[in-house]
Amino acid sequence: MSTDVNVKLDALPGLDPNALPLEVKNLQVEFRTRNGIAHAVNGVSFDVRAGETRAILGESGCGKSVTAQAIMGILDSPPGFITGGEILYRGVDLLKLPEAQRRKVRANRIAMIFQDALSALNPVFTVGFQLAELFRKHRGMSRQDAKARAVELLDLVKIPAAKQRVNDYPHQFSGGMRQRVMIAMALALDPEVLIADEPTTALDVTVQAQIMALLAELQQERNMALVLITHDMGVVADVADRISVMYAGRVIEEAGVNDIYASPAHPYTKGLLESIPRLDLKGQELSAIKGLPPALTNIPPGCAFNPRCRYAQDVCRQNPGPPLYQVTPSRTSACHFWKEVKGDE
Amino acid sequence: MSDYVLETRDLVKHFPLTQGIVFKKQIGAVRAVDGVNLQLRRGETLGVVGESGCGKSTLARMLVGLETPTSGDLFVQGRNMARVGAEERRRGRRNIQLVMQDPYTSLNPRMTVGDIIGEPFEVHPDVVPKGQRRGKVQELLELVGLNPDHINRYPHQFSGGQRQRIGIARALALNPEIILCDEPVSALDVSIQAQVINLLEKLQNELGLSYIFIAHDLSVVRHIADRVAVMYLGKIVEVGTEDEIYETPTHPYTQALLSAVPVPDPTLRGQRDQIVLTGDVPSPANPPSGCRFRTRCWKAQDICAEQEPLLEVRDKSGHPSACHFAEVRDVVHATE
Amino acid sequence: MSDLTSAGAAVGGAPVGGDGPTTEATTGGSGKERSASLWADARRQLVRDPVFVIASLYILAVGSMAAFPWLWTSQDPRNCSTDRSRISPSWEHPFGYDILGCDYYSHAIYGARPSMVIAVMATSAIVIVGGLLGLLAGYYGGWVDAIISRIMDIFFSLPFLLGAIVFLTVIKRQNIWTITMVLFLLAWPTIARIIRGSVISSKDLDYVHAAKAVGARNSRLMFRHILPNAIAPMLVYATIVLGSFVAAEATLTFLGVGLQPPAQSWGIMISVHQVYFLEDPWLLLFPCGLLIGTVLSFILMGDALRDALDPKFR
Amino acid sequence: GGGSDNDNDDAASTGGTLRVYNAEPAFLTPSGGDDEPSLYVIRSLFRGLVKYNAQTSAVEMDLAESVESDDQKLWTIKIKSGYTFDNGEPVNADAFIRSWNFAAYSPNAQNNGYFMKRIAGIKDVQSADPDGDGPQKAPEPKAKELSGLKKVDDLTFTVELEAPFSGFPTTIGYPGFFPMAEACVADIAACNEKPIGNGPYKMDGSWQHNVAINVVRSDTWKGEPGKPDRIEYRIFADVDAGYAAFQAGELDVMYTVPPARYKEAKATYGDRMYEQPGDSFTYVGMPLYQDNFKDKRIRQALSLSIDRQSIIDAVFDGRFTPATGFVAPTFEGARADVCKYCKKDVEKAKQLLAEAGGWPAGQKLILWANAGAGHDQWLQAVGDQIKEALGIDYELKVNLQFAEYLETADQKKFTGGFRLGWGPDYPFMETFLYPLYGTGSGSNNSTYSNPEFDAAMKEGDSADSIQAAIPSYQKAEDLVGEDLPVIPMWFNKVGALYSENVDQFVWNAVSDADYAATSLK
Amino acid sequence: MGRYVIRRLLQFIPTVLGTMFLLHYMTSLAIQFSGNPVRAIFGDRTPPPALLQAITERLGYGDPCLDQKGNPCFGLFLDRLQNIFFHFDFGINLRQRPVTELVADAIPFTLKLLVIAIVFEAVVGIAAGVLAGLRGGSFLDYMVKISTVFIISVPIFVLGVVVREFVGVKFGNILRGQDWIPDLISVGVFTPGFKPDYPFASLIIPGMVLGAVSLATTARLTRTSIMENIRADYVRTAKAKGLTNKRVIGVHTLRNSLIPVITFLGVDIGAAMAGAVVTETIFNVPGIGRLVTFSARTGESSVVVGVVTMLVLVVLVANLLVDLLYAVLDPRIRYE
Ligand SMILES: Nc1ncnc2c1ncn2[C@@H]1O[C@H](COP(=O)(O)OP(=O)(O)OP(=O)(O)O)[C@@H](O)[C@H]1O
Ligand SMILES: Nc1ncnc2c1ncn2[C@@H]1O[C@H](COP(=O)(O)OP(=O)(O)OP(=O)(O)O)[C@@H](O)[C@H]1O
Ligand SMILES: [Mg+2]
Ligand SMILES: [Mg+2]
Repeated sequence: MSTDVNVKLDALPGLDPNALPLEVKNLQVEFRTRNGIAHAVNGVSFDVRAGETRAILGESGCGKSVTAQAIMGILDSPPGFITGGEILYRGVDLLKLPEAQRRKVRANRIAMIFQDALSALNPVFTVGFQLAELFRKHRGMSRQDAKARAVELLDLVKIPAAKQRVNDYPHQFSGGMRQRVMIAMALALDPEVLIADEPTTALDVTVQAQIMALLAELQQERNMALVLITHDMGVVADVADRISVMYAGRVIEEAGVNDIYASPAHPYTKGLLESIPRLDLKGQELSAIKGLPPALTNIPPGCAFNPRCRYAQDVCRQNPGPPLYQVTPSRTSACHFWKEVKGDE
Repeated sequence: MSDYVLETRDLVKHFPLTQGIVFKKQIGAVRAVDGVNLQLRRGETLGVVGESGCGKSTLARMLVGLETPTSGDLFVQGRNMARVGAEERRRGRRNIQLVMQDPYTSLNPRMTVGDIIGEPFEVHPDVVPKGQRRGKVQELLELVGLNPDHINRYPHQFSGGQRQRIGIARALALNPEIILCDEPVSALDVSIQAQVINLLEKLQNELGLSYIFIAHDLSVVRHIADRVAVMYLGKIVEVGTEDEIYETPTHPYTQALLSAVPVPDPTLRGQRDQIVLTGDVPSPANPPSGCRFRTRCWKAQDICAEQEPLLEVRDKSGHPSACHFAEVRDVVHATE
Repeated sequence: MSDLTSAGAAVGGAPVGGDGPTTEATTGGSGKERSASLWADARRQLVRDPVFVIASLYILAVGSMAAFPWLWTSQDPRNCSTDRSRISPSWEHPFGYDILGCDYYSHAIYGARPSMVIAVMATSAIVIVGGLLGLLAGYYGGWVDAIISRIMDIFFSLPFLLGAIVFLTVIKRQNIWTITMVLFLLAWPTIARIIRGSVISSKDLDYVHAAKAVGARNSRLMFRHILPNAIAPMLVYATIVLGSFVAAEATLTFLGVGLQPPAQSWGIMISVHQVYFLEDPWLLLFPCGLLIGTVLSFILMGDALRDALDPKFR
Repeated sequence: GGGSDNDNDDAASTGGTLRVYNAEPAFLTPSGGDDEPSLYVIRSLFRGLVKYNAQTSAVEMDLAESVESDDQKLWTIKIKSGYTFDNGEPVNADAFIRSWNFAAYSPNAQNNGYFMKRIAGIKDVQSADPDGDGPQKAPEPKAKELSGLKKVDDLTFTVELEAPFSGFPTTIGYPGFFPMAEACVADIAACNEKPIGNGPYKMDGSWQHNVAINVVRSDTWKGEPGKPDRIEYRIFADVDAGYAAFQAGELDVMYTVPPARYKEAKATYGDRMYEQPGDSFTYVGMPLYQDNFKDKRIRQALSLSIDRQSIIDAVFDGRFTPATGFVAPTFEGARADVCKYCKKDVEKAKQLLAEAGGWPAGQKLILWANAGAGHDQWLQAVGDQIKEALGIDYELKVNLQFAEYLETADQKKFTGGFRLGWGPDYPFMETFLYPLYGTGSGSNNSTYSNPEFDAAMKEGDSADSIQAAIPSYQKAEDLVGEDLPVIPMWFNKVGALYSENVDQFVWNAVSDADYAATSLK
Repeated sequence: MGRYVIRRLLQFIPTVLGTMFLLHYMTSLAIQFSGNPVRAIFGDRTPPPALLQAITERLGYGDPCLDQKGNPCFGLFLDRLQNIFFHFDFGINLRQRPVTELVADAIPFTLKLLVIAIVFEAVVGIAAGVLAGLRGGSFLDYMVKISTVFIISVPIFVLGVVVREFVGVKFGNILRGQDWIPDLISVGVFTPGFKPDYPFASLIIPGMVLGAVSLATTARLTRTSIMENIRADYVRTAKAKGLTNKRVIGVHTLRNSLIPVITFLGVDIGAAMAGAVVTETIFNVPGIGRLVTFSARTGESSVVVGVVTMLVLVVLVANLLVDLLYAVLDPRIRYE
């Protein structure tokens, strides 16, 4: 469908069609603010295969969105700076590409859905304009053709009466529809990787179910790699294949979905799972993680989780923090005591 | 008089839609709350769930007296607050207090924690004599698990969960019997959310409070509530004990809602009977005739458009449901 | 340095000080907790901001000229002789002499008072009256708002200088008081609008509802919850207005409807001598410099204040 | 460098376009225009019975063949034949009678009705105020026409005055006495926008208000033709703006120099700045109706403490001539040092003040001026000097707008010295004396009244000729010089600038810059 | 939309009437207290009372209420309204010219000046603001800030005179000495004042001086607005769409950022009109500002009332247009 651009992209130096669609290695991002340097991402690594869903889990402020923005290359800079690591798209390090080529990768190869669809859509342009823009700028289509494609896309994401709605403004859509427009926009150029940054956090459960179902359907259809960023343990359990759990800018556990839920190998993951209200524990106190996440400008030495951790020992307070222990061949945990944590189960 | 600490009868709130240049005339109304009957017993927690925009907050605001009902009655400990004057209503607010959804916006950024929690005492000077107020505030701080030394701090120096505790302390200041929580944890992270829920439960045990707990997170409601009311477009469509609602929901909307809740257990993936609704919530200014859910309901028939189903017990499940075709459908498999 | 801190306190003190109990609570509480309100933070940031410090030092200097001119000069600005007309600056007479042979430096010092008094009084008046009306209109809405808004419209739609010319020609007694009054009359609607806008947007904030829910009365809601949070934009605007009023005083004199000689003000100095700026430029440069410095200082203070008060810029 | 770079290659051959500075005129009709900007335009569009010699200021016949009288009361005027208005109407006796009647008839509300005041029958064409203070609507005047104007034949008419006046021939050179066409009087508003003149120039297009008035040489004019082909009056609201335009080479003649730029202009333009003593008189009037000012020694003392030259140097860059008399030095009959008290002499001043019993202790000398015209500045200097010389503290009252100020003058409500000025209506000594100091005269704001003065004036008025009248007027001036009902300050100096394009610039002491006689290179 | 316009137009009525009455009362008071403006025509010469009265009556200052100090002259006001609204007759000035004609003469100049000023202010101000906003905290940002603030603090008449002397005269003369520079530039643009031969070119510099005052505010407003929007989520979306930087800024950021700027420019029309008073005097532009100043000084109440009323109408209409433009720029705003 988009041969001309594919030709250009194939010209990316070192592009290897057999390499993973996305691989992040030891990514580091910091924000240089007046109050000091905030280390928002401190060595995040993960990868995702075609057709697979990789979930990135973690509470608010742990650096999930920043990671996504770094991958897309849309970090606010200043104050944000990528200080290390690699972001590989099919073997090509995006961080080393010139801006013009990098731009071509966006939307064409790696696309993104944002957390809050209302603020992520430009309020002063029609939905149709914002969709058609992609075809006009990336595919050089005429206005009419692009508009026709926009309608097709709206149809694809199941917006009723797409032909009429294409000329509406974002505020005239309901929350769920806006999120569907976002999805349409992300899928427009048929990317290989889709990063969905909390696509349903702002939505009701019934609408969330609609959106997740839609995403799953489209992913399957196109064999896309999906990076799903969320803090909702329920959603992750429903759709993810593999999970990376983040804490204070770091991936602290990585595993297949069943492993994590069955036997978390990091105390933080464990704490998260335990603080979900559960029926069998009704009437009892929830087991909450005590304390607060650290400020990113002032991450405690050693394991960032140590002040809140019930397994913490002196070793946890020593720099450098725990390495990623290989729990099983397909699973890692950044806890000195992963065995205890897991064995506790 | 009933044994309910709080009871509403056909409580209605319509926000008028007006039109006109000089003389405005009403051309319609947003039926935010449209005939709600609720009962709250002493020491009980009533959960209210429903989609965004279904009127939960409006209901809450009416219950605490921030909004005057368009019609209907509202009894707080037997006194009909919908029929009293403004001054008495102001005073009557003592008995029923509100914890708001967003801990970031519900605290005045320019007041110290002490001033925020102490404000109720200044408004109702008879509750605590002037000299003892400060001590009382510190007591409250301690009660909600905050450091009493932080009395002079400002809200922005606290985290979300701590702020929510400040909100709770403010609500407790006047020794109310009822506390109304309007989505008190939805702005919080999972790990913090648990802390706040624990606190609320602890206070209920210690002080014998009655809660109305509004939320859209059904698992939280299930954890904390004794009874649950499900709202849809300004109406209660199903009400029952927590078990009745979760185990034997009879209203299609409740069923859809429950089935949509993601269960944090990957092993159940694909086994659940997930109902994905089509279409959006209709506008409360122009609700569908008859049953309001019929536009999204897979069971809808002609009668649903003609006749509004009453909230009554229809089948063996034994709890009221506002559906002509109410029947039990098991959508949630317990996690155990 | 101590002066500065108190200057910062004067600016920041308005809302917090108005909150009475805050200070009481601070003194009564455990001493080790440093209070860290928005205002206290702002103050701390302002004291560290060199632009703000320089600007407020300048304003302090000008303020003291206005309040205690005799501290700055021992000359009598009214002691003139045409024999000394337009003598250039020298050591004893740093600004030289003006046309009538009066000491220009002392004229400049004594001229600070009317300029500052007019600006400060007019600004306070618009802040108080405009603020109050804006608050009422915004809070109560309905017909209160309708009436206040219409009156606002009337004054607002009068172009500023034109209005001032008409009013002042009519009043024709052009002294400090009438000029203050005219500036006030024509400028209050802007502040009222600002306040009205921020009141409308803040009266539905959660914390206002929260206060209402514990039973607070209207006056409490207005003055304790809504106003302090609406006051920041007003304060910032007020500093800018203050500066523009200093300049307006000069412009009115230029147009012949402001203060007139033999009164002394910077405006008079500028407008009388502007025609000499090619021959004896210092006659224009000195008063202009003072005036520009003052206006600049006020605006920069307002800027710094806004940045300090806006958490986004932190 | 100033405006020295305007190219004017073709100007010399054609007579060229003369671009002159002007302010917005009030009216362009002879009956209406009485302000300087109006007069400048009117004088090029219209011509009257007489004109003034540029060098000597003497009266010369223009449209009139002769203006004669035996008793100085009944004047016979003969008009040269062959002159017409631009629209072809003849300029005859009717044209003058029509114009003068129109101006005098009060319902027409023409400003120059004022100048008809000497003609017999003036009372009857102006409605009397029924109750003396104006509110009711004024009744129709008794007559429509002045009884003193009689047509003898087409080119002859007689003018009867209310009282003998030897200076009458000098007065009729004033534009208020210029003729008007019938078509003009019939639609005065249209005529004001595009006057129908009878002079060397005619309108080119209509009056572009506040922008420009353009006139071109008229082909119907029979007299000596104007030198420039075309005169463009550029209108400025602000003299500084005009000066800037002159500097930028956009003007050829600037008939005035902004006070503050005088020095600079003189340095820049050197001999292209035309300077000459002027005839506008500035004085500080003394309210003789106030007790403090009744004693003439006090007035003399005040006058003696003022150093006029120093004020002129400081405030006006020396652009004025200190007044030592009461009549403009350019006028026939004017003498220096008529006023013995007009030179600073502090000793004498103190002595006179002491003789008069001193100034009442604790009282301030109040000095009045109208607002917004810059008078406050020199008045302040005057106050400073009096304060220094006599120790009398002063206070300025300078906040009245001109209208109210004049009403205060009319109602004799000044409480101290008041600044006023006087410009002559015609080049005849009388204009500086009777209107200001004659008993009951309109502009006698001091309420000076001296029978001897009045008698001397009457004697001059009925003298046989203009020259014969002068000694009597000089006698009257001496009386004023002793009594000092006003403290003379200064006479202006005219300063005009002209550009390099101008070949010869002509200035007429009476009618100011003469554009028609100014030639371009 | 139509309804909104009608409602706004109806709201004009009290505003305009109020303004007119205010002006009427002020000018009546002026006559009552400062005397008959006609007297000033004659200057030092005392006119015969009959003549004075005749002219006074002709000019409409003969109403007896003008002799009673403090009288609001309602009768006169009603007459005025009648004349204005039924006959479009605003009276005449001291020189016996109809006010409508005066305004008709003057308004084209002022409008031209305003257009130049607003365009200058918008183009340069927005450009400077965008540059400063994109590089917040940079040297450029600092320069823009300092220069704009400096312009605000110089009184406009000083600025005007300085520009006239140095740009119009001094610099202009240098240009005029150069043959290769076209007249339009050397004589037309760089002129010390308005010139009828170059009706547009000669207004450019005065217009820029007029626009300079608000230029600073425009730039600052744009800067803030850009800085806010550049961080907005939808800008991030635009970047994520792989659009060029130019398009991200020029299309997706600018339009949103301009909304507050446009509002300001609308309000500024009134201010610019006021500023024209000074600018027109200095640059000899025969516009409205000069007319009003002059009339106010000479006490020509009919002119003041008439002209200022018309100006107020212009300001109101301009504001209305801006509001409508606002709706075009921002589709979220709907006027009903
Ligand atoms: N533009 C920025 N300037 C300064 N700090 C920033 C900026 N953007 C993000 N941060 C910081 O980086 C950290 C990580 O933010 P991020 O948005 O990635 O969190 P998140 O995991 O996506 O949280 P959420 O679940 O709330 O979306 C936060 O502490 C935040 O304060
Ligand atoms: N003041 C008001 N004027 C007009 N309509 C209102 C007003 N307040 C609420 N509404 C409308 O009433 C309906 C119910 O609103 P409400 O805030 O009670 O919903 P909610 O159930 O609390 O939703 P959420 O979960 O999003 O908080 C909504 O459609 C809302 O638009
Ligand atoms: Mg995020
Ligand atoms: Mg709500």
